Amino acid sequence: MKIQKQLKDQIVEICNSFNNDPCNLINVLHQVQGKIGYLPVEVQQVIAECLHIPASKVYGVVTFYAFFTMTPKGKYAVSVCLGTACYVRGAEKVLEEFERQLGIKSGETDATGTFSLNTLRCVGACGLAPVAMVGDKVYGRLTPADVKAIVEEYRAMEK
Amino acid sequence: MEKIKSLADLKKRREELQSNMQLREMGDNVDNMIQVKVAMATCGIASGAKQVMETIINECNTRKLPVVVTQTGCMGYCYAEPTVEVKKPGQEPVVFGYINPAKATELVEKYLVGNELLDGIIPVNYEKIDK
Amino acid sequence: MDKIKVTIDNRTVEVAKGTTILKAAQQLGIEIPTLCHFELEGLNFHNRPGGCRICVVEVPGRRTLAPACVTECMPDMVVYTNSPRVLNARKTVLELILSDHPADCLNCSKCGSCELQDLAIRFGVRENPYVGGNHVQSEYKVEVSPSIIRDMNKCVMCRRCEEMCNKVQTVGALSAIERGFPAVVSTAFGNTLTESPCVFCGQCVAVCPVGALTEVDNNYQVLRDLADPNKKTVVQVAPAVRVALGEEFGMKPGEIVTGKLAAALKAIGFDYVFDTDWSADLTIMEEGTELIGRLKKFLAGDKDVKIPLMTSCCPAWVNFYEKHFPQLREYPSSAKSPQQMFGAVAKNYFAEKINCKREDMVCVSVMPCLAKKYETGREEFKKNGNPDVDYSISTRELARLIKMFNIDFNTLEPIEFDSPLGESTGAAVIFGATGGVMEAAVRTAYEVLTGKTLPKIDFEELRGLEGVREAVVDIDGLKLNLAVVYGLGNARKMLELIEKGECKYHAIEVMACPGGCIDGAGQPYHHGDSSIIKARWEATYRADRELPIRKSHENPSIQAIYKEYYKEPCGHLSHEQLHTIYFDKKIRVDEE
Amino acid sequence: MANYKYHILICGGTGCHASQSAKIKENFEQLLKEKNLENDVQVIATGCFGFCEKGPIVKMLPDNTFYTQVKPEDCREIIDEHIIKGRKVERLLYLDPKTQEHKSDSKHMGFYKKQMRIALRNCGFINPENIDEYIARDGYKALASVLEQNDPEATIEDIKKSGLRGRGGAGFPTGVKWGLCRPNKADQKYMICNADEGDPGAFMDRSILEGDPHSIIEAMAIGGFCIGATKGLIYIRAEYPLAIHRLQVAIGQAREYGLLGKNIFGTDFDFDIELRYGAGAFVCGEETALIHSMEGQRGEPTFKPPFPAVEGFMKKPSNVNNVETLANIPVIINKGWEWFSSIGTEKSKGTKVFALAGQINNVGLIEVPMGITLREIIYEIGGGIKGGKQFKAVQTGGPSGGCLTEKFLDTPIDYENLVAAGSMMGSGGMIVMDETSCMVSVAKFYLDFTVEESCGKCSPCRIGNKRMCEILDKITKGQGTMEDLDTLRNLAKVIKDSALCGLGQTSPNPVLSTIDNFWDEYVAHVVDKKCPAGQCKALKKYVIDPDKCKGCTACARKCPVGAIHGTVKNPHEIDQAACIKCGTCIDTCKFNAISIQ
Repeated sequence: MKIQKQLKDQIVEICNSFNNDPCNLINVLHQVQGKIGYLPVEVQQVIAECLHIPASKVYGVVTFYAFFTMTPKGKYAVSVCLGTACYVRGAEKVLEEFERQLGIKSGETDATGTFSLNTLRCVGACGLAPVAMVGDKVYGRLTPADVKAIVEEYRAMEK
Repeated sequence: MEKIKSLADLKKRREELQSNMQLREMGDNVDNMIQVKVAMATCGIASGAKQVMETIINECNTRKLPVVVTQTGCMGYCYAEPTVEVKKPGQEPVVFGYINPAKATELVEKYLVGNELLDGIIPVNYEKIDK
Repeated sequence: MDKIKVTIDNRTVEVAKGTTILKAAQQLGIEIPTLCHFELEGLNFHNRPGGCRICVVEVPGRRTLAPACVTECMPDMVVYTNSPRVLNARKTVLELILSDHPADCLNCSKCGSCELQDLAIRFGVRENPYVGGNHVQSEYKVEVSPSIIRDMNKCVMCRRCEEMCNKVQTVGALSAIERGFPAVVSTAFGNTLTESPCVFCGQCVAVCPVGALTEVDNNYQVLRDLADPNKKTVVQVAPAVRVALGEEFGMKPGEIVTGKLAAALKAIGFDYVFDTDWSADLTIMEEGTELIGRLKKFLAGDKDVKIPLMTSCCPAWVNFYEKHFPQLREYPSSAKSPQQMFGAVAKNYFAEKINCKREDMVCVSVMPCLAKKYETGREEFKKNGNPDVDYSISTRELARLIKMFNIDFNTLEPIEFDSPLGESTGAAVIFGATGGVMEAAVRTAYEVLTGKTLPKIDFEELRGLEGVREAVVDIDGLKLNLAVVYGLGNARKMLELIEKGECKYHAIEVMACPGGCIDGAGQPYHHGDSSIIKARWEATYRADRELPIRKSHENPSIQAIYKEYYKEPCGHLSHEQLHTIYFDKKIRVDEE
Repeated sequence: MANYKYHILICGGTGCHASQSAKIKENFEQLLKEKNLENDVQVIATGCFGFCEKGPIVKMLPDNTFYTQVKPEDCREIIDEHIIKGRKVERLLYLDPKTQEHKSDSKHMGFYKKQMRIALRNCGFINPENIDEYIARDGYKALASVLEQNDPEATIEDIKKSGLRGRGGAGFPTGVKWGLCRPNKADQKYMICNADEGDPGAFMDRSILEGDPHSIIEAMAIGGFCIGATKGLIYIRAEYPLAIHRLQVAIGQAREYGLLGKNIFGTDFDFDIELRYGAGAFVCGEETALIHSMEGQRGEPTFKPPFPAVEGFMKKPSNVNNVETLANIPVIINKGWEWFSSIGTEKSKGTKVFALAGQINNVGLIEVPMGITLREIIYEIGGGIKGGKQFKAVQTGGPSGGCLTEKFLDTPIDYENLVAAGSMMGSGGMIVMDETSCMVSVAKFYLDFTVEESCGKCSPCRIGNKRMCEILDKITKGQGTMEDLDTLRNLAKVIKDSALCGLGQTSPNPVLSTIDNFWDEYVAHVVDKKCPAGQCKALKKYVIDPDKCKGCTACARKCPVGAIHGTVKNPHEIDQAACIKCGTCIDTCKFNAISIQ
């Protein structure tokens, strides 16, 4: 297993800021993922070493929580809310349309790393249901017909 | 900021802070409060409506009166500016003309507190203040 | 202690406060079925996740059923263990567990000793509404490591292995991963056990209720070589095997079956049936000499000498310090384990003696251990790719081999091991129990150091079943601080003391498994019955008492081989053949 | 200090934030500056007003004018008309759907009329990032008086007498919980706030944290004092960045004022608060799982006892309360337990916040007194069913709750009644469904959620819920049998009876309640192979009526899978094997020629 020194130093620094206390594993994982976008194997191994816990435990925690991911997200992370309010207002169809427009299934990232698609449970904008997010931007009161335009908006930015 | 060290400290601090919040607290209960509207169109401002409004707000604050003071556009009584409309809960609104800061204080003292009418009432058919 | 009354299935019993419903029921002879629950009393292993829900019972007044294994009795509690509500829930839960478990009992290596199978038999699950159709089963890759097979498709998430690996052994190779239906116990990142911090102690296998964790079966390789007329087959049997094998043939735990064991191996067709006890005596000579050497330097004020000396017989323990504390790997003795000493002697000295080419000799060991399988494959124990020990089979595998050969073990006439590598002493037998290696070493060291005969041969102070024991042994005025630990968690504590420079001991014996090799991962499954381990332990010391020679250095065949071949313990040739070096195998991330 | 004549309150809750409320605030500020009014008018971002359906909300004070669905470009008109000319901007006022009248005062709106805001008292009223505004609203007075009284047992007694029960789900009496923790001796105890709102459709905790973070800090300090804890921990969803930010600001301010830290109010009581982040696991709402998660472990529940009050965070006595529960504490102390216990029903006191969503006109966050009926909530507050459709069911309690029908509409809402009806209070999600909702699919939706969120520790939940979900899937595909329904019912009962934690034990509720209340719908799927609501894809067929089809080809061009064939001006046909039942054609057809069978 190999890791770039600079990255390792960053992780070590984050762990240090939490006193290398294993109790803070989840807070550490949040910060590290916030910094590099995902939690690859070697990163988890370094965290395990810093916090003096087995790597299996780190892996067990990373795979337990939906928030943590071991694969990098796309440049534009599309999240479709599947909370109940959105569900009863047709979020599933919106999700299907995103899948069709992006050519990937929920949980996947496209080959170029441009888009990734995910579902989430309630962003709390139930008044706007159904809701999807691209990065931090919220799109509300969506119908499947709106999806294409949203995707095109980002595709255009890429060109 | 200095630390708050006791209940008395907190109370003192609260009182200092409350005046600003009072404006919002009133909004919660607008129907049961005296509503004062100061006409603040160009003609009103030119004849000192701004000072009138300040005075009313200050007077009400010092007396801790439950009064909502807002501004409004031209009421059409340009000849009598500054004009002030007062509506007490359950009563028809009354419009007073030729109000200056001194008269404003009097208005608060006499009409708002004491329900005693002042000179300068403009007789009109009033619509509801909050239609 | 406070006593409380509980009524279970209309019968009342008085139990101590804090007793679980499960234990209280046991006092009444009511056997509530369990699956995840596992305890080794006195060995400090408790697994009570309350996860499988097989043991649920009805407590009137409670909204839901209560898991008997974790619910403590309350004063005047009323419990029903067999009400219709309970039986329906239990059967349904069992059906659910079975619905996510392959129905391949016939070719599962756990067949016959599987706790889930026992439950299925007990509840007579014939039709399962949750199998077939669109009902899916978990799918995981099967891993075959040098010692252990992990088939997580069979995992029932009892978490015993995880608890053992983390809490008892502090190895940390295993953890539950994922959540919900895909949740399973795994290594970090799904790596192989070899790539993980696993030390192959196999205690996960020892506690697994089903066939998710089993040993690699080497029986068919042994059979192939037995059938090859060009091969000379040599077998060695570890000390702990003889006090446990009988269990596989219906004997009560603690039966000593040494003679029958030798006879069975002969009947199977091994050309030479030898005894690892012999090489255990050899180990004492080597390791004891090394200890004396280090002690002398230490007492002379040598600051560089590594004290304490730690034993190195246990291959899981060797893996442990190589993978977890490589920086301290100079503390353990450089002496090979008895299995590997035997292999080295067999393939060098003995092969030469019987005029057999190394390649034509097949050396098989019967071990209570799964780490021994890994040990046989170590590169440093091979010559031109040919290993000193070809295969290591477990006590369980041997039992299967015996059955396969239609041997009625119970009526076998006992015989002696073959000579010359079959003679041994009581000091070697006790290698099988925690504290045994230390006691054997002290017996020899005392007499070698002082030149006097031991006044009392039994060192009771080194015996016991507590995980950490310490004793001061007076060797004619020289007070030796000794420690005996089992369980790698306890070993870790010792290593941490050494690391901090706070270790006061001169020598430490370490065994990875609870109670030593008698509870090794290759032994017959005890299914949580710690009285079995106790019985094996007692038998070990009984076997010692019953032997005419009880000190390794008095073993005539050992004396002979030094005279004839090795010349002296820790001499040049023994360093070449009987000692080894350790490696840094820590799993770490390197900087690019 | 400026003597403001007007306050403009702008909702800064997540929902309104998502529709550009920050930009609105910015515009107001800039316009006021332009017009030299910045000393007359104060612009404040507040927490959630609750009426998310009509967001972004802007409220003008002192005259209490409530503007809805405000866009950034509306700001100029509001300033020009409302502030300067004193005229209300009619088009932005709330339009009563029944009377078609504009309502300017929120109190007169159906949505607010029946509400009673205790937990949400400051949401939409104060600037959550300004401790002074909280103090001006009696903030920290409760803490001060509790500390002055210096009799934690008496305070616990008051909370007990108030009848406050846990708002996170099960409704355990809060005072009793504190009382159980207090006597346990330890060198360290913890007061924990559960802010890991996981119910997919409930956001009251987030709104309170965003709108009134100090109330939680104050309540935690009070709780800490009562149970003997000097450390407070807030376990908050990482998906709530705004709430996290507001909490951090509030904690910083409280420390600055000496309301957190050492010797609070000059007494020897020390208390401070740290944040711990959740990471997307519904089960972490269960207190033992939450504690394990805070310890850096997998969030798996453990058997109780030991209860957290005895062995909690780091094995120390701990007390876990939910956000909404805590928000009630300062008010109870300030106004007295008698006042609080006068609200609500016999066993359920005070108010409850619900996140009202689904096929209803007024989606939003509401706070109502216990004992109110579902009918009042749905028809008066919620403004009835969207699009004039027929009410079918209301789901309460999230994935742990059940679907209630028409016959429960007049049942007074409290903990016991909801459980008796086969649902539960839960954290307060309330999803209204109309005739187009298929109840089998709804049950499956919740089961999908539970399957995804099950921790996997106990077999009934790990395997049982998966099996239930598979059976439901079969039924929605028209492959179910009547035996499947029996199996489903038995399985649901066993899981309820034997799962390890509250999540598992309540996970079958959506299935049980729909089987009980919508048995016919299940039978229709199984026997008739029909989905009465027309939701189940596998059971519906799109067909083109050849008489109505004009052959315009619009549908064929829009069909994403090319399943529609035909020539121009001739009736088209749908290839059923290729059709993915997306419904695009039906939306496209201008001639109503396509229908679902």
